Formats: sequence, structure tokens, C-alpha cells
Amino acid sequence: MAGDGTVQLIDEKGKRLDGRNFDELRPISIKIGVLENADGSAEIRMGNNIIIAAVYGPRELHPKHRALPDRALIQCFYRMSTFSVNDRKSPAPSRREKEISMIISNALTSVVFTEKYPRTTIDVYLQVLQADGGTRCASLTAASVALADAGIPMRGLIASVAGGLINDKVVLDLYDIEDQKGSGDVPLGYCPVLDEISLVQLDGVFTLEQFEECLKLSIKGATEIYDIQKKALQDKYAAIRADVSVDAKETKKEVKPKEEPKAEIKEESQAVKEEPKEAIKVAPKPEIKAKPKEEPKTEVKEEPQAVKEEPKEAVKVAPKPEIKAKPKEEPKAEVKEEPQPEIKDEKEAK
Amino acid sequence: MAGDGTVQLIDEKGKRLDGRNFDELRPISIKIGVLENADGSAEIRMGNNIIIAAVYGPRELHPKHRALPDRALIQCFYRMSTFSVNDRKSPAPSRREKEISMIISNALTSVVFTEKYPRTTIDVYLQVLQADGGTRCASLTAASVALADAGIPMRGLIASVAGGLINDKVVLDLYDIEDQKGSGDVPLGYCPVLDEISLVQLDGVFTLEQFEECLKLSIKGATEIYDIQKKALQDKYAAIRADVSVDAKETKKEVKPKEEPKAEIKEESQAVKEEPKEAIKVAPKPEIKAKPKEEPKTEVKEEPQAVKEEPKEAVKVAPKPEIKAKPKEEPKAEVKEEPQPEIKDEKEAK
Amino acid sequence: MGDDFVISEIEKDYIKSLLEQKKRIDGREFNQARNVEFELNLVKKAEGSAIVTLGGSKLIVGVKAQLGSPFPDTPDTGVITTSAELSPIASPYFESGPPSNDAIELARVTDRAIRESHCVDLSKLCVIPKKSVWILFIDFYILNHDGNLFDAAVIGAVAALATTKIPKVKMLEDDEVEILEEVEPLKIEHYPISVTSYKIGEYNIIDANFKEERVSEARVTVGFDEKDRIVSLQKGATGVYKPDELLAVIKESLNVSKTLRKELMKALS
Amino acid sequence: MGDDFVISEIEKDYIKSLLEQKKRIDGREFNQARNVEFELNLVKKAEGSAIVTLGGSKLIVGVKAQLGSPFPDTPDTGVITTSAELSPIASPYFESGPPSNDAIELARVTDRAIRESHCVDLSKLCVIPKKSVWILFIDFYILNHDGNLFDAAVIGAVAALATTKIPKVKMLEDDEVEILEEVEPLKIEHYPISVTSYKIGEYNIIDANFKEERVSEARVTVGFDEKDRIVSLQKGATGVYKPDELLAVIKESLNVSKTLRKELMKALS
Repeated sequence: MAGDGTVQLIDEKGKRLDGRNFDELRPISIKIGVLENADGSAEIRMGNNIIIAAVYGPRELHPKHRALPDRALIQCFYRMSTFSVNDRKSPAPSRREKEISMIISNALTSVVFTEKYPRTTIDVYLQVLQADGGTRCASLTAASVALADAGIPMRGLIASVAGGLINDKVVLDLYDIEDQKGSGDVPLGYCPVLDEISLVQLDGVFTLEQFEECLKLSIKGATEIYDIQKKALQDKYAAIRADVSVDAKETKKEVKPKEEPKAEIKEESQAVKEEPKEAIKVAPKPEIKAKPKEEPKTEVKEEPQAVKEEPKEAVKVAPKPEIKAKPKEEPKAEVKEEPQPEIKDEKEAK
Repeated sequence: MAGDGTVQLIDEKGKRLDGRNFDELRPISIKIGVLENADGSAEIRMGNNIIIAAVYGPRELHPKHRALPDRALIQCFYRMSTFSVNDRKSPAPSRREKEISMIISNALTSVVFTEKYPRTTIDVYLQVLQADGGTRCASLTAASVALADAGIPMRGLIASVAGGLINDKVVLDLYDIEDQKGSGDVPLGYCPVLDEISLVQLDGVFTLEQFEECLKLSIKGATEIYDIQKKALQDKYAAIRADVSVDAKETKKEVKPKEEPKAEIKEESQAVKEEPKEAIKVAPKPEIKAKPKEEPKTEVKEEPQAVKEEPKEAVKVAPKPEIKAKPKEEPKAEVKEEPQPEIKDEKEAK
Repeated sequence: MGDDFVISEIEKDYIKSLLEQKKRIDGREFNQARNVEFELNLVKKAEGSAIVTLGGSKLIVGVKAQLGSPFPDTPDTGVITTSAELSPIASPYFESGPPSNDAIELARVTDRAIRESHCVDLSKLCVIPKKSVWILFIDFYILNHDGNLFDAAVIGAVAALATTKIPKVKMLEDDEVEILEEVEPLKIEHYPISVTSYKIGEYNIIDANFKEERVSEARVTVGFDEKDRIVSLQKGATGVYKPDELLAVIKESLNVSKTLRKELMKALS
Repeated sequence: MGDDFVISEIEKDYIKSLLEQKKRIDGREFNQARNVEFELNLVKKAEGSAIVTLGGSKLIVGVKAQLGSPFPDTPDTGVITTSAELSPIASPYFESGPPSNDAIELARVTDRAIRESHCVDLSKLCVIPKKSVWILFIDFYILNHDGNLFDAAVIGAVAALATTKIPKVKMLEDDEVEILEEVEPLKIEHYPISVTSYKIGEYNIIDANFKEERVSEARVTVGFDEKDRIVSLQKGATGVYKPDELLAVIKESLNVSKTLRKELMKALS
């Protein structure tokens, strides 16, 4: 974490700079099936994050020698758009993006019945259109429902949110400035149905007690997000069924067979027997605006003075290792050899 | 085009800065078979451009899955030498180089009987040793004869030259300064035998009438270049035959069977029935100095004051987006992350 | 675009036989572009942005503006740089990885239309000659590929530029520049429109969809400004044109450009 | 690490059946790390270096210090940057080429432990605010891979930093800096230690060797400072943890970290 905990991020009433309580999520909306070509897709908005998830597959893997004989490979490609952050990001994938792709892929692998599709790949593309802190969590949440939209059988949905430490208090769902100036961050991917942690990282400084508190808070938050995921899937299929019945009369729209409800989520727990099975007839727009608890202010009314720095997800300026005088050794050449994105990357810390 | 048409590039007598008339080519010479290892090769000099073309193939393609089941792939690799321009060019291939490689490859594909060599590649390497404006055209002209030299069967030779707009006049074969300061540029790849346009691009601002005039002028120019190409091929084989008869007595030089005349150009038109069939006995140096019309002055006697700028094909210095104070956003990172060739690339405009 | 997709011969024959009857698979006229729609200013972190759909093709364009040093040979003009990513999100036939040749061509053809039309007056982007100019990064992400990304990219870039707002600046001592909160709209001098014509057999059709594009042998993308001048042109793919054919295609494209420009101006008004 | 190596089912079953009997293939306890050894300051051209062996895993870490410009948003702090190379020298399963995902994860997890523990006080690396700071490049080369490179990398990085000596500098006019011959040791503020626990079936074991690592389904790398605070954490691979299980694993790792830190301090003293 860039922060040292000195920036005041919680006011005397216990409210955060965007007006949220410590245990409150940002507003979340999830739309399912936003892209034509993809086998499954979703758009998530979580605070000011806007992320699109697209799933292609299961399909043949190239090169073939990378295919697994007994199960599908899940490949994730998490990418930040160049304009998604305050400073333009380089178009080349950073190490940060590669690492996040890998951990999301690992998490998804834990819930997909990959053994049903040996020797194939399931490709999950995550494009961050706008970043506001916690993009890896929002991406995982979106990827999870996009897989369901693609009809990939899963043991359960993963919901993901970060807990963190600001002004020595444990809070839920860090946004931009908190992510930057807080003193700790724990992204968590959690499957409520299975009670399984499939993604967890940490940076910052936590006592064991703080970590435990943070974990509990994030699990609670993830469970709320899970309800939004389920609702989005229900509404999508309700909308399709409504369309289908309209089409039956009007024959105006072409009904594509691939749009048939196909989320085959085999959840092993009793908890989610309320999976959408009966069609809800209306639901004109499959968009869910979940406003957990009170309406939090998504915009920071006033940039606090102390917080001039760029958000952590912004790409930082690479240090120019220029030597001003009499270098003991010739260092410039070496630094030039260092791929520059690597350096910037590091500055982002996570 | 960088130019806005205000720089005077034509004098009161209608002569261009290098002394040429509006419809006049630069001096062109083409040598065939300049490289030992290549299956076919050529060196072209066109004004101050010096470019070497080498052809390898047809040969096996790696990775194999990229091979085409019914025909050969023609892969071009157009590269500027780092020392070919006034400012040293980065050794990494630029987007400009990649685009030019692709359009040259497309043009050549239109004339090669690729179906004769399924699942193979024909690789065409184009190395610009010195650049003087119009390198893509000169490269295509050279590639075309290098393919013939490699014995690749073709429907016809492509000749290539740019037309352009300077001081609102349509002129043929833009060189360096005209390319920089003129107001329009239309590179054309044309096969006179087939009357086919296989490469055409444009930048600048043209009325429809100007474009049409330009097209006609370039077609005329390409037809002149085609004569030079044919002559070069004839001379090459004449020289070989001369060598062979000398060798028959002296047995000093090793005669390689691959040096046998092999350009199998199946031209579908009557126009080129004069393909070299009888050996010309002398021709000691297979170099053709074609001096179309009057001898144009190849060197600009005096650099006109107004034209200090770098040639367009020179790689420009990337702008260093340094912010001196209070950056709203960090700009350094951006541009540094931006692979510099990309920016320079863009600056070159074409 | 891309060599890796093999369209079935059956589909190819079907498209061609329809063309012989003067029909297209989606019912359009040969010289009819698809509907174009815009969603402007979605991305608040960008200085300008647009999502454009051209029929089933959909892309997002963001414009980021940043201060930087000018090119030494043009010390008093700003810089525009364009990049495109054919994200695998957009089509089962795109792969992730470094920019493909197709993406490079798309970016460069778009760049050419913007640059050569003098859509933006680069001299107005100069803050302090030799020291500080605005750099505009125009970046595309293809979200759904249903053919002819070229025209969608150009119209999307112009739309995004037209929504772009550049921060005002204040001069400090020592050539330092302070960037203010206040912004002003980027002035658009010209509105280039590109129209791409695709050649299938002996037919030339405007604005191919994905399937038509796949069976086409050549294409010509022509950029026009609002005075009907040609500002950019690119022949793509391996097919060829007769000179008269090329001229005829350009004239047809010019007509289509007027319709598309009307749609753009309506969206921007 | 890496999906490309398929361990034989027989070996897998053997390791698992041993674990059921509370045994490990190399005879260690579940919560027992391997021996760690250090060879310090081998590379004279680097400002700091260490070769560390953790059981059969062996790597070399070099620290290079160079002056450069700071990040604009942290104008008065130095910079640390970490990279790792899984060279083909280290294992028949490594390939040469651009850094693999495994190498990237290794570098980033190590970087996180160093950075978040505030092992080095970056503000002390500032020479002239806004102008000139020290940049520390921490680069690893894996020489032999016998599992759990994470803990070896972190302890090696701290060891190398602890041996690092930074040249003194002299200020000249115009913010120029002269680098002197004389050096002074880099001050280490905190000594982070990472401990990685591997999950095989229902068992969690500390510091897996190569074979154990290959059969494991998940791992958790936790970084602790000398005040027993958690400063970094990374769950790796596709396996999952129950919340209580994760907490138990962290507590076990904390104990191991104390042993490893003792070894480190002994070597540095």
C-alpha cells in the first residue's frame, strides 16, 4: 500500500469519504449477455468501475500441446483499457495484468467442472473500461456470471470483494482513494455456496486480529454480491422468456437458440435451491441496480487536500535512471535494458 | 502529409527542386541476383533510395498451422536499416514497417501463382539501406524482380511508383523533400501486363479530378519502370549465358545450376511477348542505368532554405511528454510506456 | 481480416449467388451502409470517448490528452497518436497477444484519415513552443466484430474527439505549466468520414458485414472531408482493381460518406 | 509451478499416503522448513548480493543501485524494482523466452513482502527531491529449483539488501550530483520473512520441495515482519481454503517465520 495510514479517510461520524459506512459495498449493477459474439458475457459496474467479461468456449486450444488430457484449461485475460485510469496506461500487458489474470483463472478453475471438457480451453476476457479500485474483484465477480451465461457448468458462483485497513479500521470494498491511501488491502474471492476461498491476497500491515476481522467482513460482502449475481442471472432469463413469448406473436425479433437459458449451476448446497427456474415474465431490462443499504455517494464531493497522488491502478511514471555526474559504473545502458513497463509496474505495488 | 502546400517546390519554369519535370522519374537502376544465398535477389536504386530484396522459398512454413492448404503464403519483411535515415531508427520493427510489409505482401500475392506451392511460404526480405522517399514503391518494384529471379511463376511483374501533389500540381515519383513538404502522396503498385492495381494508398488532400490525374500519371510511370525491370532480367540472363560460354573454356567460375534463367513469367498479354529468349552475348555488367528523358540532377544543388526538416521516412525524435509542474495526470509514464517507435511511427504519417 | 478463419465454400457460393441477383445477405443495397449509433462520453476518466456501433460492429474509442514535449522538427504543434486492439472479446477469431497486423493497419488507416483531413488543428494544441504541447492518444478497443471495422473506427474516433475536453492551463515561471480544473472543448476543424468498399468477385459493395468481409478479395477504404476531397485511401487484402473500377468505387463511396456524416453530425448536435 | 509437468500418479499417491501417516517424503515434520544457507556479497559489480539455498532450491539475488528521477507523486522517495528469471539452467521444465507467469508471480510476491514491510526506508534513498533518487533493482536468477522458490526469494532479497552498500554523493551546482567512491551500508528497517504453506488433499505442509509442490493443489505465501504482523499474502494455484483453515495455516506459518528469521539474522551478523 502506498499509504502510511496518516491520511484521514474516515470522518468523526465513522463515515468514509464517499459517505459509506465501514461495512458497506459500493452500488453494484450487473448486466448479463451484453456482447453478441461471445458465448457468455457480463458487464459489471461497481462504484465507478466498469468492466466487461466475455467467455468463449469450451473450444479447441492452440497450440494443442498445451491442452490438458483430462480437463479444460481456463485462461483469463484481464486487461486495463489505456483510458481506464487517470494516466493513460500503456497498451502492452503489464506484469500486474498478467498476475491478476493468473489468480482469477485459478479461482475460476476451482468452481468450474473442467473435467467435463477435456483438451479444451475456456477463455475469459476481462476488459476494464474504467477503474476505481478493486478491479480484480469486480472482474472475478463478472467472470463468474459470464461463465454461467455461457452455460458452463459450475459448482457455484464466486463473488469477490476486497476488505482493507484505513485509519486502522477494517472496512469493506475499498475504492480508489482508499486503495491508494489506506494501509492494507485484502482482495477476496469467495464462493458462498461452498464456503470456499478461491482468491486471497494481501498487502499492507495487519495484525492477526485485523486480518481475521477483514476476512469476515469480506465474506459478508461477497455474500451480498452473490445475491446480486443471482438476481442478474434470473432477470436475464426472465427477459429472454418474455421476449420469446412476445416473439411468438410478433415474430419480429429473431430468437437465437444460444440465448436459451443455459446457466447450469450445479450447486451442491441447499442454500441456493432458489435458482431461477420459473420464468419471471416482465423484467424489460436485465440490469440490476443494487444499492446495498443506504445510497452511498459514488463521487467524492471534494478531493481531500492530502490526496494528490494518482490512484494505485494508474500507471506510474517510470523512474528515469539518469546519472547526473561521474557514474561509478555505467548504469544507463542497464536501465535501458530493463523493460520500462516492468519498472512502472512495480511502482503500482500490487 | 506534413506539408501544407506553402513551400515552393516547383520553380517558375515548371522544374522541380531536383531539376525534374512534373512527369519525370528519378534515375533508376536495378541489379538482379546480388546475393549468394538467397533464391532470388535484386538491388534497386531509385534516386537516392538503395534497397535490397531477397527471396527465400517456396519452403516449409513454421509454425505449420499457419500454412495454407491450397496455396503458398507470401511473407514480406520490409525493414529500414538503422542508418538508412538521418536520425538513427530504432532497431525494433515499427508499426509503419509492419503495415508496409503487409501491403507489399498483398500486392505480390496478387501476381504469384501461389496455388502451385500449397502449404509453403515464400519469404521476401526488403532491407532499405538508404531512404529518399518512396521506399515502399521501390521495394515492391525490387521484390517483383527478385521473385522472378527466384524462378517463382508469376502472372506479371508489378512496377511501383508514387504520384503526388506539390504546390497543387500533380507530379510523378516524389522524392524526399517533396514527400515531406508536398500536400499529397499516392503510392501505386501496378501490373502493366494485366492492367491491375495491386497497391494503392493515399494521404493528403485531393479532389477527385486530381486523384484521377495522379492515377494516370503513376500508371504511365509504372509502365516505364516495368521496361527497366524487364531489361534488368534480360541482362541478368544474358550475363549468365555469357559467363557460361566463357566458363566453358576457362572453367574458372563455378556455374551454379540455380543461376540458369528461370523467370517463368506467364504473362497473359501480348504486350510482353518480347520476353528474353535469345541470349544477348555481351552485357558485362547487368546493371541498367535508365535515364528517362533528360538527365535529371540527382543532387539538389542547394538545399532550399525553407526545407530544413527531416525526411518523412526518417524516424522522428519521440516527444518527451515531461510535465514541468503540477501535473493533473502523470504524463511521463504514458509516453515512456508507449513504445517509442509507435509515436515516432505516427509522426511519420504514413 | 486474418488468414486463420476459413469460411465454408457453401457460404461463399451463397453470398456470391445472391450478389448475382443484386442482393446481399442482410437485405441491403450494394451501396448501403449499415445503421450507425453512438454513445458519447461514457468513460469519465478519458478526456473524450465514444462507443460506436455500425450494424453489428461495436467499438469503444477513448481519447486521453496529456502534456508533453513536441517533436523537435514541429516544435509548435501537438501530437496525435492512434492505437487499436482487436481484443479477443470481439470475436472468436481474434487472439490475444501483441497487436496483429490487422490491428496495426486499422490504427494506421484511422490515423491517416484523422491526420490528413486536419480534423484537429495541431497548432492549437501547442502550449509553449518547443517545450510543451498536448498529446492526444486515440485508443480503440473492438468489442464486437461484425465486419468493416475501418469505418466504425474513423467515425468513432471523430465522435470521441468531438466530445473531448482539454483542461485549461496556466503559465507559471520557468516554463512550468499548471493544469487547471476548467476544461474547454477540443475544436474539430474537419469531419472526415471513411467508407470502405469490398470486392467480391466482380461486385463492389459498401460496408461489408463479417461474412461478406470474409469472402471479399479486396477492399478500398477512402476518407473524405466535408468538402468531398479525398484525404486518405488504403487498398487492403490481396485482390486488385482496374483503374476505372477504382475510380467508380471511390465515387460511390463519396455518396455514402455524406449519409454517414449526417448521422455523425446528428449525434454530435 | 507451471502446468506443463505431469507428475506420475504413482508418486502422487505415494506422497499422499505418507501424509496420511503424518510423514513427508524427505522425513520432515509438516511444519518444518528446510535448512537455509547464505553466501553473501559474491558479486562485486553489484551493490549487494546473496546466494541462498533453501533445501535444494538455490538462487542468486543481486541488487544494483542507480540514480534516477523519482515518481512524480512520490518526489522524495527512492524506488525498488524486482524481477525474476526462471532460467533453463534451473530445471528441465523451464524454457527460455520472455518471463513466464510463474516468474512474474515470484517477482511480484517477493516485491510485495519487501515493499509492504517497509524493509528499506525509501525516503532515505532520496538525493534531491523531485530530481534524483536511488533506484534499487533487485534481480533474481534461479539456479536450482527444488520447490518453494517464494520463501527462498524473499529471504534472499532481504539478505542481499542487507549487504548492499550505496555510494555517497556530492552535490554540485544546478542540481548535479557527483557519485563518490566512498560507500555506506543500506539501512534495513524491517526483516520480512515469507513462509509458504502447501495444501495436498486435506493436509497443509510448510515449505514443499519440488515433488510436494507438484502434487499440491494450493499454496499460501504469507509475509511477516519481526513484530509478527502480516505484511503480504498470496494464495496461489487453483485449490481453495475454508476461512478457518486459512487462519490456522497463517498461524502455523508465523511460527516458522521466527525460525527462518533467526537463521537470517545469524548469517547477517
